[in-house]
Amino acid sequence: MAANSASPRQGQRGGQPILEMRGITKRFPGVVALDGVSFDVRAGEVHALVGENGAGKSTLMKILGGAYAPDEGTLLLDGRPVSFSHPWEAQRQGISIIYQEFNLLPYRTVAENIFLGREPLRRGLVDYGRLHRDTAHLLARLGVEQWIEPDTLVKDLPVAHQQMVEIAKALSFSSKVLVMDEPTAALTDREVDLLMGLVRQLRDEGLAIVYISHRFKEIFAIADRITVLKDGRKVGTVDASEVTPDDLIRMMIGRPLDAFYPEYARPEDIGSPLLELAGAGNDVLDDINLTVRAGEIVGVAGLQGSGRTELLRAIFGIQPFTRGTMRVRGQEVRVRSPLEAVRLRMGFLTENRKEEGLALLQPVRDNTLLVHRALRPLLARADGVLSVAQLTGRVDLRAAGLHQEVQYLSGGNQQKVVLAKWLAVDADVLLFSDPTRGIDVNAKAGIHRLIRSLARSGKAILMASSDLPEVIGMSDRILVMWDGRIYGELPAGATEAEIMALATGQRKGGRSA
Amino acid sequence: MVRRVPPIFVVLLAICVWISLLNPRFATVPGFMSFLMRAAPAAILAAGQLFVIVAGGFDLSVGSLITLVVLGSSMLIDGDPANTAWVIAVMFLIGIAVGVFNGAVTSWLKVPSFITTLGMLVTLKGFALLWTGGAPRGFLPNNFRVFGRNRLTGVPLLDEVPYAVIILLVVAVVATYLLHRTGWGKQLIALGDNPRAARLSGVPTAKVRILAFVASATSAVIAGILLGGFSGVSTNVGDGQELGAISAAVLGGAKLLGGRGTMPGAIAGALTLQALFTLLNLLGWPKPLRDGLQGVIIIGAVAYTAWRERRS
Amino acid sequence: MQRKEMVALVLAAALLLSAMPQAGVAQRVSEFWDPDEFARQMALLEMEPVGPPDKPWLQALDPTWVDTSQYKKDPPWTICFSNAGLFNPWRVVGFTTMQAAVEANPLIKEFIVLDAEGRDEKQIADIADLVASGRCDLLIVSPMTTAALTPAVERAAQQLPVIVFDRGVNTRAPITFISPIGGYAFGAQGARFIAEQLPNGGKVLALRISPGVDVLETRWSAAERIFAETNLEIIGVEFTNDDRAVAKSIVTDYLLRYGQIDAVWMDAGATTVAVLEAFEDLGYEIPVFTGEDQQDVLVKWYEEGLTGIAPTYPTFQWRTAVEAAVMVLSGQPIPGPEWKLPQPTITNETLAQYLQYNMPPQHYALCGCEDLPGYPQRWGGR
Amino acid sequence: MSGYVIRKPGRAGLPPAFLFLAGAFVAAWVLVSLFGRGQFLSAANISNIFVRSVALGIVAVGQSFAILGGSIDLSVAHLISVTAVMASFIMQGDPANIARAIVVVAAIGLGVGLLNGLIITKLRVNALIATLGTGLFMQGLLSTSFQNFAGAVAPEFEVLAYGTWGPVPIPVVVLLGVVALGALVMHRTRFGARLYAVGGHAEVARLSGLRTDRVLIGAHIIASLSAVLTGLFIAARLGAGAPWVGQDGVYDLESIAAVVVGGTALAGGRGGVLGTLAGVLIFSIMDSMFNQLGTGAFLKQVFRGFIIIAAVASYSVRSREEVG
Repeated sequence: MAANSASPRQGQRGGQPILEMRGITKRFPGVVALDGVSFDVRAGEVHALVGENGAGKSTLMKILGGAYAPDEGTLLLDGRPVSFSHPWEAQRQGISIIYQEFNLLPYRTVAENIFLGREPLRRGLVDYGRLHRDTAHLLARLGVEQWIEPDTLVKDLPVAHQQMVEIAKALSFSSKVLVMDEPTAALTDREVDLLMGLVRQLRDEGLAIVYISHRFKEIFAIADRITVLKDGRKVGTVDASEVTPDDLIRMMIGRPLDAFYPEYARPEDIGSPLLELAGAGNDVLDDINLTVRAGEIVGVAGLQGSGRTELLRAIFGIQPFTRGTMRVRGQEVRVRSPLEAVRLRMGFLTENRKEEGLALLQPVRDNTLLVHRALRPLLARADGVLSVAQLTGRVDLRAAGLHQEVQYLSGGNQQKVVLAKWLAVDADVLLFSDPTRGIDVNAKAGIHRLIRSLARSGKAILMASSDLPEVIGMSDRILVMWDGRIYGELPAGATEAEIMALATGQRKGGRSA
Repeated sequence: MVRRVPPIFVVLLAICVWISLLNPRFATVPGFMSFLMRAAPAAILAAGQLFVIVAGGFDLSVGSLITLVVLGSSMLIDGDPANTAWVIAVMFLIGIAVGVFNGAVTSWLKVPSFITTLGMLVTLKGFALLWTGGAPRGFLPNNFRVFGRNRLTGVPLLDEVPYAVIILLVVAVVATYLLHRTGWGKQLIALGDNPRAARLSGVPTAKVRILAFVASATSAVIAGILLGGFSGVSTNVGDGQELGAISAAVLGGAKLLGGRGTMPGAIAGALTLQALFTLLNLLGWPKPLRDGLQGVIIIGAVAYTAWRERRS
Repeated sequence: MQRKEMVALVLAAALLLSAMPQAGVAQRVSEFWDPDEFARQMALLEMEPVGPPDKPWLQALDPTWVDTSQYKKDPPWTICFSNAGLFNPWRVVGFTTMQAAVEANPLIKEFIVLDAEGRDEKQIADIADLVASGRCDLLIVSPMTTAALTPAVERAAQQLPVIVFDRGVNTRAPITFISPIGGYAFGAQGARFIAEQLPNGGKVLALRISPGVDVLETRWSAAERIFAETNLEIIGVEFTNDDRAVAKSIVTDYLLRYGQIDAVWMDAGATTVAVLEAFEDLGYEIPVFTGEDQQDVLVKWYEEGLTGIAPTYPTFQWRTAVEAAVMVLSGQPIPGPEWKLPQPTITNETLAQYLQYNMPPQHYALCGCEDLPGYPQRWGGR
Repeated sequence: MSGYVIRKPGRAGLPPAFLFLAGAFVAAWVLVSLFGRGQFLSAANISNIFVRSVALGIVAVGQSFAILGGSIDLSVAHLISVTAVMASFIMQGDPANIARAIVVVAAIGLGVGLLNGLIITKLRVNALIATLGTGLFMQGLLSTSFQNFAGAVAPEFEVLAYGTWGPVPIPVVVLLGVVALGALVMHRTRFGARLYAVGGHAEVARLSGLRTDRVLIGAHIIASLSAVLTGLFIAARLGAGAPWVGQDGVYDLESIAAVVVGGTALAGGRGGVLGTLAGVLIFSIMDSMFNQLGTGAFLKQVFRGFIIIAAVASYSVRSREEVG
């Protein structure tokens, strides 16, 4: 199908946009997520949407999909103004979206997920035969039929296959507009190629496609136009043929990449090993060997499902290691629960700050002191002696006061509260997983500086991230994972290409500085 | 803690003023004391229930535990005042055991507390009746009943204060301290707000939760002693108390499934329900209609809270 | 803003609460009122029973006899019993007596009991179970509610000899229905006593256990008639659910609302002491009251020199049911289709003879159990 | 990754609760044979076990829908009382009124279900509080208006409770019919698929374009209608309805217990009505067993509570999530 991709694009290029978003503004408590953004897409075109994490891409697409209502601005579909108060309205109008977070029901089958709410009927009842056939058909079209059975429960599928189910689900709508929000985040190169072919095919069939990705390679391979968002504002829309990746980067971050990240560790910063793993593994990880020293930031890169986040969760005792040895500050330890990790003065911060980091209804103060309290006798007085103001000052928290509920803080400030929580107990082995995901650019830089200053102050930091520039910009060493193992190690300043080669299992080993 | 005055206090005050207009005796010290005395078991129970509710759970077993305490006490004491002290101690031990069981099954076997305590509601009532053969046996001597029935005399300014009111006051102060001023209380609220975050912050979730159920069960034992004292032995003394306690906590601004709730609010919620029933009684409402109105009121209170939260 | 909202809400609530009419409390004519039966019971009260004078549970008032020779069967027998439940002390004392009476009789080899836990629905299934088991020589039923159990008892009576006691059924299918004189007599005695004791315009509070049970409904409907003929003021009729805490709260509510109550009429004695305590605890004189033959009532009444009356609904009828079953299976004629047992009334004059300080507070003086094996420990006595 | 668990939808295997059911059955059989009196395996006894299951079974099927959708319905017991009273009050023993009575109580059920659903979805009131509130309200109105058995059902109507169809009691046919219909709706209709989605993850369902509010309201209407059917059955069984029949049967908590013992997750999204049937039958087998063993009702209650906890623990114990 990829063979006839010399497509008749010219005909549609000048065509009317099938979908137009004008002056979209969306505010969340403490942050303007989108500020007057306009965007359009035409039938038979792939329009890439790029921007740093937190630039507003996902919010824009959630508005398009009816999941959020915009505060200002209008949506035009085929030139007619529309407004969606609920996702089903957007769907009915022919807009389908593959969201970044998985939107599948783990305890339902692939087929039931794909045709959720639109199951084929015969005499009023769900026609499981046809449901099965239609699903098989769709999976075949994606070229994944040998891996994914229509009747498998989604929870039993590996992450990459779940992503393919998401794509199949979006395709099943036969919509006019298809939005793909980072569809390749969990895919191997082979699967990415497959997807690219499919996107071209759909485009040629006249679909309007909005394609969101961090990967320039994909963008330049399939996009006709590119719109760049930054800090919730639109920087511009350009023809893909008229720009280079460097141009895009400049548009996205507004300054050269190296100015954006703090300096790497100096040799004098590095101290003794605080965290060591040897031959560690569990049901998803195997043969993990690593050392993190005081003062250094060790990055962990890898595709979704590579074991990158699972590694941190294992170290922190959430899904503990079942074999191998682990040493903290030279002492051999076993960590079977987060409480044990906390007692060893380890800290954990994830991108899911709302699910895993914060008690949203509680004030800044109680969140900051949560770990501190967990380590003290239960009936000890709640306030203790810690100066919360000092801690929040140290992370440069911007809040209306220590009594403000954290649900009303911006993402960056929420993440700072999580950090302050660990500083309160003087944790010196810090595990970060996508620490800046969903945070606006300025706050992001602030958090990066903070992480580096923590390292400087003698903390050992293990940072997993899906954001390659972040891994490259922050890490003093980079571990690359694939299939539950550490596939190689790269020195500071490795290139994206080097990382990806390891992360997709094409190469093994790595290089030293 | 919440800075502004929770609406429940305004409502409570309004109802109390209204009752006083209809029945001036209510506004006198003895009148108000006897109101507090009757509300004390429910208020204590609501205070205990709040520990579990803020942690994201329910304790439906308290009603049956009350029945067990009343029936068991009368069985064991059997009218002999010399037995009262150790029997009360045994009752507290039973309460603690029930609380530990509820909390442990919920934490370690992952049975939702609604189900765990529903099971205990059935089991404890069955056990109490099995023990006594289905009807009250023995009887409660005066030195047991004094807590729920009598008054402390010679109190300056107030003259007479029912023991139940003193106990309520002590429970209220201790419970408020525990929930709002200790690390445990704060961890409990964080656990109810976001269990995953609490666990990842090192909160010993099982221990914290088990203690909440122990607190709730202990409050049921106290309420049982007061109720048994107030009116003597009966087999259905605890029936439905659990729903009353949950309603009271919710009226007081607690959020079901956890993360929000204040002790003064929950106690005020229980007092408000009691005041409302007193008011409706004075207005001549028949009992079934009073219960019916309670239904409307708790829906209204929760809907109002939800609406206010969405708006802000 | 918020304060305004609150005020508006409170005002709206106030309007609503006051405007709400005292809905639905209009008294309907009780479907349980039967003037002929009332007259008959009042007559029975005056009558001398036939039967052994020292065994009131074998006495009968104005009996007619039914022939039971067709049910004669060789012993030993299996007797089955469908019990409505053991939800109050009266039933527990009665059931204990019943079990002891069974044990005392060597001709009964097995006594199968199903407890309906107070649910009509379960008792219907229980009776079906017992009939289907094919093991019962005779079935005793103590029905939960009259109307609901009638069809089940009718069905059972087609296959087995059936004896019903306590609460009745609306059918003549059972061989006999054992009960004391009845609810009209019970209710009327208390009401008449109150009417005699109180001045004109006296305030009376009536407390009932629960609606829908014939033996209780008749008590109130008789009392209601009698009160209607006086100029006493009935300030309320409430259901206590047989719960002392509820009873005490209700009385406290009424005392707060009316400031004075001159008499409390009760359709049973289980909550009597709690009711009297409500007066004590608020510092009121204990008024004229009606009770029953529980020891706690009798003791308080006696020791504090109160003014009261205690009609009884003797627990010895549970023993009568067993004796009747034995008579039927032996082919002896028994009183039927109604077996009216005597129903003594305890008054201030006769009170002393019913006091049994060795028995527990919830023991009924008229248990008819003193000669049975295990007395008094089996009933909780010393 | 060696082979996925393959599940054929629409022909879903028997839920694990049937294992417990089989266990309970065998245990009861053995115990009754050893220590009891009477025949556990007799046709009459088996038939009785089913008849005992009817009232709870029907309402538990409806409760399954509410719980599967991540909600709960505490108002069913009160609705059962309302239905039983209204049905017999309207019928007044006259067969000509049967149709009218059924229409009226069905309309009441529809209204109550709709009201519950609207309060939960539109006013965002926690389902527990919402249905507790509507239940109290209904009971208040009912108990104010009726203090006793009201009217009588028509004798013809009692067929629903006492009739037989060949050797099979009609109530059992009705119960099995309701379960079959419930299973059909749950597993073979779009509504059923949507309900699983809403209960499994409401936000995923919403983003997948489902109108989750409507689905939840639908589930509550089903729960209420099944309560109405139980109310009609009880009225037929007792010959009339009284305002306490629902509460005395504790149909609210018992139906929830039956549903979760049957393997439906209290949080929603997993389970089904077949499991619920198993849960109800387990309770009935216990009733029958304890009857035949001659132990009292109270010991049974003690066991019953533990069985609820143990059954749910067996489903939940491997979960890693925190539960509250």
